[in-house]
Amino acid sequence: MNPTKIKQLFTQYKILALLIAIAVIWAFFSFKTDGGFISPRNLSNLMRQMAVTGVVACGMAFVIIAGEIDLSVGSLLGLLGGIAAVLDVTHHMPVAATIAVVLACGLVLGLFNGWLTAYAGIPSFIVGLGGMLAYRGIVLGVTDGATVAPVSDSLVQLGQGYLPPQIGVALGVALFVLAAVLIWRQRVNLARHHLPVPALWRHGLRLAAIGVVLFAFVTTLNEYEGIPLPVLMLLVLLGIFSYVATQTVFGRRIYSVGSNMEATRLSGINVQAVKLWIFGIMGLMCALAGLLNTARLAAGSPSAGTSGELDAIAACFIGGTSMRGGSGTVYGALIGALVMASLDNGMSMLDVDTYWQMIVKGAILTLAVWVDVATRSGRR
Amino acid sequence: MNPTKIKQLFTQYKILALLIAIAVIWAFFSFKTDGGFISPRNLSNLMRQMAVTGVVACGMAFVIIAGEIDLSVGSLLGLLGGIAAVLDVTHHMPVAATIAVVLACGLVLGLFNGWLTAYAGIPSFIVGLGGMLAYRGIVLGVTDGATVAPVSDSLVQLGQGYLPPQIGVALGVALFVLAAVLIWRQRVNLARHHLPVPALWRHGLRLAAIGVVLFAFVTTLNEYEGIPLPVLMLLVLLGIFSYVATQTVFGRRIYSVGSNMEATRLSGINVQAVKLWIFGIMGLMCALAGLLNTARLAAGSPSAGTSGELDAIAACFIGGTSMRGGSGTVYGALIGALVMASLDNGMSMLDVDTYWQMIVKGAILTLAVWVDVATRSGRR
Amino acid sequence: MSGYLLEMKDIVKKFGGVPALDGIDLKVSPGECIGLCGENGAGKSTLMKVLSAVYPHGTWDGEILWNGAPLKAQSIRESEAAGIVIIHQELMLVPELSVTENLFLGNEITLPGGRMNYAAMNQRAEALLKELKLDDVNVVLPVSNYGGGHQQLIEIAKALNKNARLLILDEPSSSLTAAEIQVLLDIIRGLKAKGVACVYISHKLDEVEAICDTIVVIRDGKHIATTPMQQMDVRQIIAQMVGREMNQLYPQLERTQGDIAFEARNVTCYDVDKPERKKVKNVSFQLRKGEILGIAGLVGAGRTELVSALFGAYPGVSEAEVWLDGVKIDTSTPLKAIRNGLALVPEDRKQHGIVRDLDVGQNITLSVLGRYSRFSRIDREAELKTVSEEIARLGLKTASPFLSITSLSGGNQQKAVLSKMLLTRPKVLILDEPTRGVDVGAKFEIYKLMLELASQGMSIIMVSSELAEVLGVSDRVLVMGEGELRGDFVNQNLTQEMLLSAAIHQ
Amino acid sequence: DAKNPKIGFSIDDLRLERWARDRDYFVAAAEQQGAKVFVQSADASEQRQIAQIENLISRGVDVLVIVPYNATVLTNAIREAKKAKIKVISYDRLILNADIDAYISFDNNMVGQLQAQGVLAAKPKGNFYLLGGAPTDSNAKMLREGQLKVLQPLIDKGDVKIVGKQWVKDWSPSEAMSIVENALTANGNKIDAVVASNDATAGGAIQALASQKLDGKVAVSGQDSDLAAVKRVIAGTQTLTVYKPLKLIASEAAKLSVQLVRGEKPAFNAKYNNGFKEVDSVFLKPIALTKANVDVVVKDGFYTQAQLAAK
Ligand SMILES: Nc1ncnc2c1ncn2[C@@H]1O[C@H](COP(=O)(O)OP(=O)(O)OP(=O)(O)O)[C@@H](O)[C@H]1O
Ligand SMILES: Nc1ncnc2c1ncn2[C@@H]1O[C@H](COP(=O)(O)OP(=O)(O)OP(=O)(O)O)[C@@H](O)[C@H]1O
Ligand SMILES: O[C@@H]1[C@@H](O)[C@H](O)OC[C@H]1O
Ligand SMILES: [Mg+2]
Ligand SMILES: [Mg+2]
Repeated sequence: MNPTKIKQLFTQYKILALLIAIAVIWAFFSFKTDGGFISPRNLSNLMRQMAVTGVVACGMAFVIIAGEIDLSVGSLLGLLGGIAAVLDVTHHMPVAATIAVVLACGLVLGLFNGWLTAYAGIPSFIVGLGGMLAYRGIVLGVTDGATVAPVSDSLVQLGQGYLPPQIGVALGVALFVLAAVLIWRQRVNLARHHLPVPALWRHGLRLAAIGVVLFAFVTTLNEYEGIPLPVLMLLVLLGIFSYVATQTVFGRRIYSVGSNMEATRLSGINVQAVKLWIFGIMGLMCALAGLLNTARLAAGSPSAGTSGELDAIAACFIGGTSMRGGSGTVYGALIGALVMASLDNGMSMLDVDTYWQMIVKGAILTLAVWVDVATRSGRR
Repeated sequence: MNPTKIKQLFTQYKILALLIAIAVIWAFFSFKTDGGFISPRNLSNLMRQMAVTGVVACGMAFVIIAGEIDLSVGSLLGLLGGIAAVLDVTHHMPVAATIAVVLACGLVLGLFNGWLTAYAGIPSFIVGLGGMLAYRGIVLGVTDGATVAPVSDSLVQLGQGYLPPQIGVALGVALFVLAAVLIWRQRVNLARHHLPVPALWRHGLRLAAIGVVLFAFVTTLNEYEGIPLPVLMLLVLLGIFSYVATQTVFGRRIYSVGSNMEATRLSGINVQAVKLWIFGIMGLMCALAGLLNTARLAAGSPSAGTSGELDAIAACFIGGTSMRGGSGTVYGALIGALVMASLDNGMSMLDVDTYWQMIVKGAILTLAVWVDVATRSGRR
Repeated sequence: MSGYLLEMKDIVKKFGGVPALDGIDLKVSPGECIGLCGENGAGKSTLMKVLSAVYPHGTWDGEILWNGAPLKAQSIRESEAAGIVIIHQELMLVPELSVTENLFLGNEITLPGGRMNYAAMNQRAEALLKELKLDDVNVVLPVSNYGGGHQQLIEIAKALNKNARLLILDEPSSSLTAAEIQVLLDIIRGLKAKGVACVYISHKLDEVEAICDTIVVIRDGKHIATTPMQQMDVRQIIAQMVGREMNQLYPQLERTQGDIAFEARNVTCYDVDKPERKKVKNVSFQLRKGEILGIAGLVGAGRTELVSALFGAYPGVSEAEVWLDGVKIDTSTPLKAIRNGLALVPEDRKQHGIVRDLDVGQNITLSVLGRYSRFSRIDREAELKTVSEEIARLGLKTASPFLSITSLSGGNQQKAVLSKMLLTRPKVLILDEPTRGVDVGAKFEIYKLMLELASQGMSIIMVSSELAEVLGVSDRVLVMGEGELRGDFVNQNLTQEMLLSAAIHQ
Repeated sequence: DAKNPKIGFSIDDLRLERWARDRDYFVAAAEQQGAKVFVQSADASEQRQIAQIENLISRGVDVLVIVPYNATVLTNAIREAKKAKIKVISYDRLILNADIDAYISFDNNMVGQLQAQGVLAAKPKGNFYLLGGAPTDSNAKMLREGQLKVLQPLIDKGDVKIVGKQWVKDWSPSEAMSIVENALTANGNKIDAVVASNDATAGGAIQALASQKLDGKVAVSGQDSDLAAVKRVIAGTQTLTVYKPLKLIASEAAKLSVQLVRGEKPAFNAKYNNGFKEVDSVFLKPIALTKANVDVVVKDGFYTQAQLAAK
């Protein structure tokens, strides 16, 4: 294949560069740790470690696609996690009630951020900056600066529980069938609109690849303890968010607002309401992430989530979401989160000095995006 | 005055809202501390406390006006401050040489950031995120995690020294004369081009206001120990940056690149070179800020400058720099830095709980920008 | 009941205290087509934005009666609900969304649960585009796949998709070619027959003449005249617009041409997204000193790509060999191209022409600022002097050089961009659609300027979709089709039909 | 395995000077015992610390030695470790609410007392400012308790007035500096002593005092005997620093780890309740270091004379 062809390939499958990056990173670490890196246990760890960032990244992807940014999410997740801990530890609320209250708080606070951005007209960067301080302050106030612990077991389960292996297998099979159906429908649709339909073997190959990944995913995790609940949650969110983004009116409006807000407004769409709800969803995701985090820490810590916004934003950008809004995908963001978690995990397994870890991570972040930029076809 | 008139006034003098905000904040704190807040000594403190952020904000203003962002500045200033400390403490370099070396390093690292953004085409957000990690890693490597102290007296002087009172007075007078000359020249120019010249009393009033502020500034600081060197440095930078922004070809290009990069490129301007140098200047400012910080702490601390980027960015936005690039001023950024430093200082004088401090600061940030947004005349 | 569908009475709209509309009246009956005419900046678009609630009720003074009842729409949604649909002067499409999604933006057909009913929408979209004879557009592809002309038609389709009782078309044809304009006019005729009223704004007055029943002329925000079309012709419209008689549309100037000055060899451009596809295929041509070369072709023929490749501005991969005065020159970036004597006035003024945050004067001197500076310090005096001269030379209408460029009307913005490039004193000036959206008076000025420059020895390349204009000012005409050069004519006894058939046939 | 145990050492934050030394001493001592050490630093982030502990577990270490950033959030991570039959030692800072096998530290309450006593020796009465440690650090609370134990009687008597107290996030010097600057202003410089909880924060405080030319006039405490701090003690700008022989704690901890793995019985000298159980503990004795006895650190081999003399 000549360079132009390769470039074309990368342009067409934007995610390819990232997948290759992950493959290289994983191969490297596995080699260096004598396979320790890809041991079921470590992969299970790795995915649980990325769950909190992943959940936030889902919401952040929408925010960024809509041309905004939210810097308050780290503090907000800290606050909501703190509230969860206080409700659980201090008020002994049943877990279901705790979850409901926290989600409601998340939604309200998210909508408040959204209102400030969309209706009061304050740039979201500032709203985020203000929220970052204010919400962190409220956490400190709510928890009185102390870590709230110990959290009840049923809440902890949320972060540390596993899906029974059989259900995991069933899930894997169901996902494979779903993928097959979707690919089939795509072929039918392409044909109907007289667009070139890729050769059958191509799609077959893709489906096979999906099958292999799913199989590896389920069996590996089952070999340890099963699919961790946070990872399951991430999968469910991925499904919901991808569906909303590609199939619903609301989802399409997110892209439209981010791509050309003026045109969207002039098409009679209430862009303010769209933005409001995007931030509302972001708030919900912060609530989920906060719950997960508290469950994982088994405590509500006043510093939880610090600089979580940067991780989520970086995940989105690494995953190909455009800085200018209007384009991006949720799965990209999750893969971005996976890249970063892999780096953290791998280097910590290799016992690299912290300062080297930071240098390497910084360098790889930049490099990953650079590869992405450079392989996209010849735009200057 | 009817609302429209007031709006017009605010639109015309964008900085007015901010100045009023500062006045309100100062009045409030002075009242609460029985005048302690506006004591010469505290004002001197206040300004020294804002110096590091202010220096970074100067550079950041250019970066943001050019439509980019730099998240690495906190770590970079930590690194450069660390280098300064090591050169001074471990290698006993003369101060002048230390300064020269650190400035050179700052320039080189800044240009490197710029090269990645402008020539390698990596979005500056990512370059900054990577740099934030990598530079902090290098600081840790360079200082081996230890605080490097004690820094030599001559370096400390840079952060803690004062200008002799007489020179301060002379400076004040010189600035006043300069202002008078500039206003006069503006009038002459307007008249020559048959453009409406504002009534003499308006300009007179403005000059009088400048005079009063300068007088208050110099006498207040002299009443304590004189103008602090870091504050002097800030003034000099303000002068240089404002001059560059408004009077030079390079400055004009910064605005042009930020406002419409494509059109600027098509006008035959080397936009990449412009960006490169903007980041170079940012690096220089980080070097200055790092030196100041090390001088102030009399030590190179591996955690110096952490989250300094957020302060600088917030200062720019509070000061009216547009998020989308293309407009903004350096004096606005400095006033923004002053607003934040005032809040920090005032609340810590009142011994407000940390969490209240954060909440209030977050709220006021948002509020300040909201007032700014709301008073600008209706967008439609 | 007055029988009018719409009555606008005494509309006043101010921007920062300055009136853009100063007491305008407009009456429209069902099935009537109003031609709204006026120079650039007269207030046409502003009036229509008032009507369509882009500027909501309360941000302007006056009264709007809709079917005899007051209309106080607060949002575009409300005015659309009443049946007022507008096609904006600036393209208002969302590049990342598909053609279908754009056509239905704000109007989506949904399944239960807010799901997009793509099947239904795609079908309807295809039908709509067929009506507009846009068979080559694939409705499921992103709209950014299509060029300016197609996008404009898609924009029109989007408006047709809404149930309009009054359709406002604000310069719908600025990037359409003759054939497409005919389709558009036919569609408007069909709508009129169904009782739909129209307001048609265009600087191409022959279209106005062809389709409108009544001509409303405004100047400087004031109402000048309302006249039935039967009592008017194009000349009279122009006279009302500019306030004086204009007896010719294309200026004449005796000129002589020199030797070959400029040569482009083997220009090839590859598609940005599909690098294997060529958008311009091996085009070569020559240009004499003092010659004006028109480049005509259907929309999407690759003319913009050709000229941007010559100027080093093509966003994708391109190859070009450029010779000036017998020397091969490097034009791989706009900077080098300008240094070597080329200048390009781009097609897309908003994206590639003006710099929004700079004022009029600063826009004009952007390319040559170095000339007015010593040690990088700008000599404001010298700069302002040049700016004033330029404003006078081009007849650029602005209250002051310190106004924001965005406050100028489109035609005047165009002049500012032109002036910016002229200041670089190019040997070869490339103009891509230089008069798009420019009023007749200003067009005349621009043509005159081109002729003067040519007579002083400048070579000019003008890309234009208006065949009349190409024939009116060029010495020679190149015709492009599907990225190829399909004809090279000396402009003598040349007709629009000859150019068209060259563009279509191999 | 028991002969060459693998030790995971998870440190809060290498940006604080003392931990780098702890690491070096610990690694040296452990390797002498035939063990291999994997070191991780969490840079003051609890999420990262948990992830790193998990990673250490999956690498199959035999024993974990942890300096927690946040004492309260490691319950799950430690439960995982226990499931994998890994011994856990809490190093210097006590991990709360978790099933740990041992706690080794200096008596932090005692450190606090030494700090207060040292300051009182220089300023028996007057206005005192309490500059606390990181609010996430369990030691910070213990230190404050110790300080108050000494100060409270004098406060009640009216000899000592507390004019303010703040915690300093992540033990950050620059934050300490601003706090003290503003405290000085608010009190019109009428502060006689700053009870700083460690040397990093003391450094910030002294810099704030220096700009008021009060350095050396106001009593300031500290701990860790950071090089910079010892130099300040010699120069007279810091009243005392509490010297905690890091080599001792590090080598004791290394010994302890190896013993636990080998199933030997370590010599504990106390029990301490961490909210989950009575933890077997080893407490070491801190030493107050003033100008008078500063040579202790040299005798101990903690610093060389040349290091202290270097300007
Ligand atoms: N948002 C705005 N702010 C300030 N002035 C404006 C604004 N919009 C339009 N104007 C001014 O109002 C006047 C009328 O502009 P308008 O766009 O209606 O002209 P037009 O007749 O549509 O011209 P063209 O033929 O060039 O499209 C112009 O002088 C323009 O500068
Ligand atoms: N600046 C640009 N950046 C990216 N793509 C562009 C740009 N300009 C034009 N295109 C693409 O070029 C294609 C054709 O555009 P357009 O219809 O303007 O064609 P053209 O060749 O310029 O037509 P004409 O011959 O009418 O000038 C479209 O696919 C459009 O997206
Ligand atoms: O030695 C101190 C330690 O005990 C504490 O936990 O953290 C700060 C250090 O200075
Ligand atoms: Mg218009
Ligand atoms: Mg074109």
